[in-house]
Amino acid sequence: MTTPNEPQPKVDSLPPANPAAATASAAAVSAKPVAVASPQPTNPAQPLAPPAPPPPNPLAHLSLPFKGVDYKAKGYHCEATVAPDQVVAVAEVLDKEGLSLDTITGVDWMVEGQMEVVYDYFHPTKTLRVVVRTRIPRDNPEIATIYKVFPGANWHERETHDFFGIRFLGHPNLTPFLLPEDATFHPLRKDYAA
Amino acid sequence: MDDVLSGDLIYVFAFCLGGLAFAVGPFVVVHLLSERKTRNYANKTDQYIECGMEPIGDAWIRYSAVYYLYALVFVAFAVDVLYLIPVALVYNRVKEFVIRDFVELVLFVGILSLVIVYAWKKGIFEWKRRKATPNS
Amino acid sequence: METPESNAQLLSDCAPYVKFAKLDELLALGRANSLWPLTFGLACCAIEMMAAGASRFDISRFGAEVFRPSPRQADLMIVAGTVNKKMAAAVKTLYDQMPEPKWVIAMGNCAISGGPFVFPGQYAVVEGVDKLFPVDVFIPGCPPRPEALIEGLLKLEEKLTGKRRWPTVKPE
Amino acid sequence: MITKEAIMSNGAPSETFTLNLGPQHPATHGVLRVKMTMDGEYIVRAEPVCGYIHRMQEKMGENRTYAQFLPNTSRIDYLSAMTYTHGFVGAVERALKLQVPPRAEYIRVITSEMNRISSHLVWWGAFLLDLGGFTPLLYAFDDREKILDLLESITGSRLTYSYFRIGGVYNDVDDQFLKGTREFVAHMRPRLKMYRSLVTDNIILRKRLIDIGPISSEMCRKYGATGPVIRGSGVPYDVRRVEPYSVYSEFDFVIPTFQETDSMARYLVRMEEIVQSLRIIEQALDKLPAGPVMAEKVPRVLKLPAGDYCYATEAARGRFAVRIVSDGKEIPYRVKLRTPSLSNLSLFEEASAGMLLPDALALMGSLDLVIPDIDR
Repeated sequence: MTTPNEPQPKVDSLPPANPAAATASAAAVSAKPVAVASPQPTNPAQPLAPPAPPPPNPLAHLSLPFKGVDYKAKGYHCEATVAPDQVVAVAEVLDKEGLSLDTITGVDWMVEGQMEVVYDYFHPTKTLRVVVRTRIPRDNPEIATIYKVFPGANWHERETHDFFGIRFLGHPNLTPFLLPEDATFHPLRKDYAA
Repeated sequence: MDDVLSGDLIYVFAFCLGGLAFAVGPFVVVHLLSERKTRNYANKTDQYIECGMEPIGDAWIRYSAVYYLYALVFVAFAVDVLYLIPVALVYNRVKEFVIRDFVELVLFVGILSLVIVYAWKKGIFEWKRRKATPNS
Repeated sequence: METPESNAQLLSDCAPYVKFAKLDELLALGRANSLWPLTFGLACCAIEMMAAGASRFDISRFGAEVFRPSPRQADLMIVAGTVNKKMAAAVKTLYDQMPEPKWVIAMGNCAISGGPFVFPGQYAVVEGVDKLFPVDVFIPGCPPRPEALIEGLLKLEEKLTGKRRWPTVKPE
Repeated sequence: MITKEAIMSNGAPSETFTLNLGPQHPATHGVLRVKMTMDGEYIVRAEPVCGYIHRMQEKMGENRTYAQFLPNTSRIDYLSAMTYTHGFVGAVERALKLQVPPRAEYIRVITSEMNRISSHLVWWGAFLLDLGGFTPLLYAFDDREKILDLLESITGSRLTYSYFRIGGVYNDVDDQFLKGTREFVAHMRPRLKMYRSLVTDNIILRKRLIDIGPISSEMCRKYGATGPVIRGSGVPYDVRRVEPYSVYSEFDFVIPTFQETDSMARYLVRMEEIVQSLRIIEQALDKLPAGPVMAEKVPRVLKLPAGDYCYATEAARGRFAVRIVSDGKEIPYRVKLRTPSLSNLSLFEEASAGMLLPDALALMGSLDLVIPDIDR
């Protein structure tokens, strides 16, 4: 098994992966993380039309690595791929921006040996949908909790812990949320056998 | 003891027996007609009802006094009604005492309803709790 | 002393005026016409159970509209929805707490066999309530229509009294 | 806010006891368990415990093709099943860049709005049941049966319709449905006036709901609550208006918003939403275009291009969003269902601290919870 922080050969059909897991310098939020700006996933079905102008980035004024996304194609307005240790900082910035937490999604990329945690934010008054992604190694998935910034994340994190075994450090009560109290299995991991 | 008195006594005694029968009767009938044992699969038959869950902790704890005061108001009016029953039997039986009976009744109920006024002022109906130290 | 023949003679004389029945039958008739279900709605079937209790389908025509929240006062448990493994202990507790005589109606495919949530690798659903305790009437459907719930009640009454009060509708 | 210390410092300290407002309880409308630490009638801490109806919808999303997962979408929140199917189908169409014919879009709007009205009617009946009145439930279900007859005539089922298909709708609406819908709209408006005089103007209801369970817009934002909960706190957030999907941008309707932030405001938001839904249905019926109801070349085996796609719809309880992560195969790699009831309930612990028990149940009723929506 290759060591998790050494980037795997990327299968091109996978979404823009960001191997910044362990190597990202724990610089302040504003420093650019080592993010490989992967090309926009062109849709092979379409003829190679002239690349459309990059969609506007509504969060350009923030110092975070946000990229505008075509809402018609994806369903959200901008996304950012950050290192795991900056997730709380990004959450604080978005909280000051007035966004609200939509949900926290775990995705198990077993082929790459990584777990992806996707934070969805929406704005109660403006038309704005923001996605923040991060990748954590699969064998000891740990990430800081954003419960202090968004209390609503409490249940989302417990549920993601239920399904994937991702430990959220600093979470007040990481007991099983949907599974029985004494459950130790994580059903949505790809290597979960019944 | 002439026979009139004993006649009445028998009547009262029969009445009490009837009351007792009404009280004990259902237990006997249920015991005869109901099934002998209850099927149970987690032998929780005699566990207290708590929405299907195991009751947590004990209910014999120190409650706030508001419940007790609420019960007192009820008792006050239960006694009140108790006295009104015999009154209802003899109410305006004698023609010329009609007004007197009515005034007495209103007076009696009026004095007793002061309990409600007192309880209302004390804030029992709002379930307020007596704060020994004013809440910060 | 009366001879057996004169007894039979006596019975047949007043047969048209007096109905003789064993006490059990009388009790069964009373129980069948006043089944008190336990409010035990789990999922989608609960809405159809509420619709059956409401104005159009109205199970109060069969004496079953009194939904008792407490198991001590209910004699019929309508399991309307999916029972999953975290809920199984509570369901068994409720069944135990119900006084005898008690009956169970498994309403909907989830209560009969786990329904649409049975697939290899499923970890949360109890496949069928009869794994927990005996079930008297199964009502298939996802969710079954309120008429199906009423048919289930009539089937249970038939099981109690042996007679069916409503003519069975023959599928033509 | 009454904290534990405040209670304890009350001279003769009365102990608290733990009460299970458990899975089987008439006020939880499903199998939600709330572990309540009580001091007499006051709640010190109410901690909802969920998972008693967890049915692995997301696990099933990972071993079913896109078309096979459709029946699941209408069993997550069976009271507004149309909008949930609309969310999943919309995400697949967005990924495939599939063009849905306009007639199908209009039919989707009509059926979604009728489903919203039937969901609000069930909420209204059940909420009044919580507060002690049984009659409104009978009125509400009587009207709801009319909607179910209409939806059943075109979809075939009363509650869990899998009526929307990827690329359009299952079958066309006949004019018997259209005539019935117009009659229903005409019938429902005077009924709403009767509901208002029967219940909304009832002093007992007002006493039970006004100033009960205030939820500030800041708390809504912190917990991600949406739908009538956030609209009752003064924020006009409605996915139909903020992220217009389908053909909602072509109708003019008002997003009812109330500033009072209490249970009465959430009650009035839903009653006003029924009126707005009737307006939308009427406009959609007038502008219903002719044409096919199914996109032409929908591939038999759907293979979404790799990547993740989101689609959000406005369900009766709030913002429902689907995220499909696909790795190019015909079975999705991950299906995430963001359901409104989970976020709406997550603020219950903070909102109900220090309240009386009956008021906390009125607050829970005003959140309009469907428990399989929380547990999925």
